Amino acid sequence: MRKVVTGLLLAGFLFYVGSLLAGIFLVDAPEQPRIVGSTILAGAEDEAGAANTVTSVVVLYRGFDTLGEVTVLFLAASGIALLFGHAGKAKIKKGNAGPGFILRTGGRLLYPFFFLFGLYVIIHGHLSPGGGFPGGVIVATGFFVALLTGDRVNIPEGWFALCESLAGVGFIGLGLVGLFGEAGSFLAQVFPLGDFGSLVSAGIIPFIYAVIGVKVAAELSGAVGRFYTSDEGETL
Amino acid sequence: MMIPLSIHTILNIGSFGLLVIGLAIIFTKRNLITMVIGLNVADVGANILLVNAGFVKDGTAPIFTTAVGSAQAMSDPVPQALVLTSIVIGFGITALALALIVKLYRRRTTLDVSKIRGLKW
Amino acid sequence: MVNPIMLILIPLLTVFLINLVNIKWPKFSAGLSFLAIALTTGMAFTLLPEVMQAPIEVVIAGTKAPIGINLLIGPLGLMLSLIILVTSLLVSMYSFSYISDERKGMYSGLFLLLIVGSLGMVMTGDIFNLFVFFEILCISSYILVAYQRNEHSLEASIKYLLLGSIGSLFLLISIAILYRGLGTLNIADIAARVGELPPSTRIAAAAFFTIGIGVEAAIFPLNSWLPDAHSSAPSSISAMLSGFVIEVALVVLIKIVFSLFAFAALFWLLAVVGVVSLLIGEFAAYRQENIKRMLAYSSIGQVGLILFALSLGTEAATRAAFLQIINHAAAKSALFLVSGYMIIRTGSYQIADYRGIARRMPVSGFVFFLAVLSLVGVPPLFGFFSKFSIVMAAVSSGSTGATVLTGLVLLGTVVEAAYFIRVLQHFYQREPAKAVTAARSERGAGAESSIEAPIAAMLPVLAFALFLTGGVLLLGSITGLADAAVQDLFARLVSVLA
Amino acid sequence: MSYVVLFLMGVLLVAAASILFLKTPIQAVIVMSVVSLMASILFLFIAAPDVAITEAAIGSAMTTIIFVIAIEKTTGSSFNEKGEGDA
Repeated sequence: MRKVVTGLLLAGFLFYVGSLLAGIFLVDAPEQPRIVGSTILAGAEDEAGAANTVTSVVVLYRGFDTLGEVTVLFLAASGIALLFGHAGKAKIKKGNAGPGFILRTGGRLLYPFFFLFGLYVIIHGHLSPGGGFPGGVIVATGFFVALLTGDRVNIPEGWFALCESLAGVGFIGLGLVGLFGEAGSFLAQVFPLGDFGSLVSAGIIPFIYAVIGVKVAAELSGAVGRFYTSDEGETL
Repeated sequence: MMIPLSIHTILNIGSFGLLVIGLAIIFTKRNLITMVIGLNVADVGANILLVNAGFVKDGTAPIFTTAVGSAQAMSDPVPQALVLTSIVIGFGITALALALIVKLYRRRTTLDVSKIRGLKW
Repeated sequence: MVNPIMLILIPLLTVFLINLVNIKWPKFSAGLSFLAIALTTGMAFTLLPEVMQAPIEVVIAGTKAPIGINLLIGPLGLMLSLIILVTSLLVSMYSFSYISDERKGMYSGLFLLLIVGSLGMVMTGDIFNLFVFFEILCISSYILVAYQRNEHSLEASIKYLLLGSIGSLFLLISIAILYRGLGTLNIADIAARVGELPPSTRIAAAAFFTIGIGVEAAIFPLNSWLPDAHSSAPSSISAMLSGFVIEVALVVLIKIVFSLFAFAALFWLLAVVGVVSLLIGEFAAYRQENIKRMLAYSSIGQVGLILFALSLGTEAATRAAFLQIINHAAAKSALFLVSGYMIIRTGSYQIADYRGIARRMPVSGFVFFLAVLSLVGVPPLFGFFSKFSIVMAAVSSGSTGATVLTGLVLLGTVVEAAYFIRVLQHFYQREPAKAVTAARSERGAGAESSIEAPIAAMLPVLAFALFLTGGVLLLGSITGLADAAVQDLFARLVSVLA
Repeated sequence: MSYVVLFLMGVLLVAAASILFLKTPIQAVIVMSVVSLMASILFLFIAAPDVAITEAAIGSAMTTIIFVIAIEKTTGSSFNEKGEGDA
């Protein structure tokens, strides 16, 4: 009986929400981006200087959001650290043969390429899709592969913390260059723009994205590694 | 009423469907990990909705290349940047939730919400 | 001139530095975070004269408002920032001795991030930026609630996290709807053009937004996480969460409702919801045996009262609500901080185990007494002026509905007084409970000696108590700031829609 | 083009709905990663390659990794419920 009543109430609620939302969902898309989007697209070459406008939005126009976003990842990483304490060692469990030959060899072959590809994605963030976040994640995945195959058993927590902190300070520092420089606003585009569409261009954007990439890679590697290796609960 | 089935409409309705399914998973499943999965599914729905807010008819990716001139309309880059943020935040929440759940499992040895008194709601 | 963005950047920079310091010298992190908060508080005070003249707009990334992100610090934002900073300055002082385990380095960082999230929420002028800072605030509170890592705190944190994530999902949907309709994210810009939206879109956005922030603001059906979360967090964190976090979420909700979704029906709905939360919170608090749960339920009640006053939509009521926020921040923080050391000393959460504790913790007992009087609204104390002006404003607003709701508010106050008096009776009883006689301080003296909290923890508590008694003398300047904040809020209200 | 999106959206919805009927978390995680991957392809089709690559890296890869670790830690094994090991 309770289920039926709940179901009816839910159906009524959904119908109401649906009728409200129909006006939003059944409209067609515009031909051009709205005012904010168009302004950003129009100013891509002269203002931000990045061929990938999503990157210039992420790093420059909405860079403050990105600072917050990096902080959220930092929070998640420190939450895991707080809950699990220090990382243990990646060790092979009882009754398990450990990584097999194929995984081990394949992993050893692969993870340098993970790092390389991650770096590529980070560096080309202002030109092509990608950038600090996916690139950092790819690097972290490479680290995890190394951990899985048993090539790395220790998690260099001190180094990760160092990278995290320096990258965070670097991000804010690059922003402050704008604040105390001529532009007078946080995260302003202060460096020369360079050739539009070439690797060395877009002024401050590649630097910030590189810093983000380092930070994301360090945080995720640390967090996932710590999550994977914490063995406090084996004895329950 | 005939609904024009443009890409935009499909995505709007579909993303709302994903949201509803995600919330349904959260409210009907009793395993904590599955509930977090529901959160992720709903998150995907919200992200599609948000990307779709910047959808432009026949728009190309908002990246300037030498091949394509500026003749064709480009999609709005702002919602795409917002979605990047939201994906990362979603990951952060997921990671934290799983860490909490694993920690709780070590105390309670169960993941069933109905067996955990403090989690009844 | 200080750039207001430094208020956010200094704590954030300190978080990263603390992470660095933690590798080798974790014991310095608490001092570092205290210094950062003190510096930020000083900066916020220096901004005061300027903000009273005109709101400061901070442009980020050198792009004007609708394109990029901006911060907008008016009297409202600065008043809330000051509440946040002063409360957390005192609480961080208390934490020096209260948090003493090996993870205190991480505690300091998370504590600062909680402040960063709240400050960002009250200062930002961009709706997506609001979402990001909201997430920082939420996630740091999830972690801090689970700080003690026992079953209760983990369960409370998971529950809070699941509900809070659904809330932020709804917030995101609301942002998507607004962006789809208007193509902009700047709050002032949306407010100027929100009339272009069809009514159904506007209602949908308002509903999603209210539910989204409502989870964090603990308004009535969405507050089931609060008693668990606030009672299982460390007491210093409970003081922060109850003292300003819910209020910040509430004021941000009201600010957005004022500027974007000013429907008369929504105001009425919020007023009724506020009174319902008040009654439910106070009656539930009456039945609690656990002191922290009691305080947490009392917070639900107080937040309901503030929500009621804010959604009356008159200037007098709003000013009264701001005064009540200040009163609640000081009084509830003091209560939680005092109960923190009572719990440590007696090892119990049960009110019954505190019989006669005031004899062995005289200062704590007296501060508890003062804070309770101020929270209930007894004349010479600060709380009297705020509560009295809420009631006066509600009655003088003229409508029958508001008067009926005011009657219910008074009923809630009576219940509140009843359960607090019961607690005080326990405190001042002659026969001490077993837990009290067995209690020892760090110095380990005999059964008759004082088991008062260490002096570093008592100073901030005394500061709160001093404010509650002497705050009346400052009432002039506080009311001046609150008046400016009311003007700031009402300048956003273009017209109330029927 | 419209049909591709319709097809992908259909797959997404069916996959997501099937989670409601799956018994164990590990099955749900596999399906969730399918949902994520499909969403990533969908993003590619609606002119959002940046979102697509991020969703693939974070939503599909990293999230699945931590889910599998969490399930392994809560059941003792990632491949069956009784914890008999997966060697």
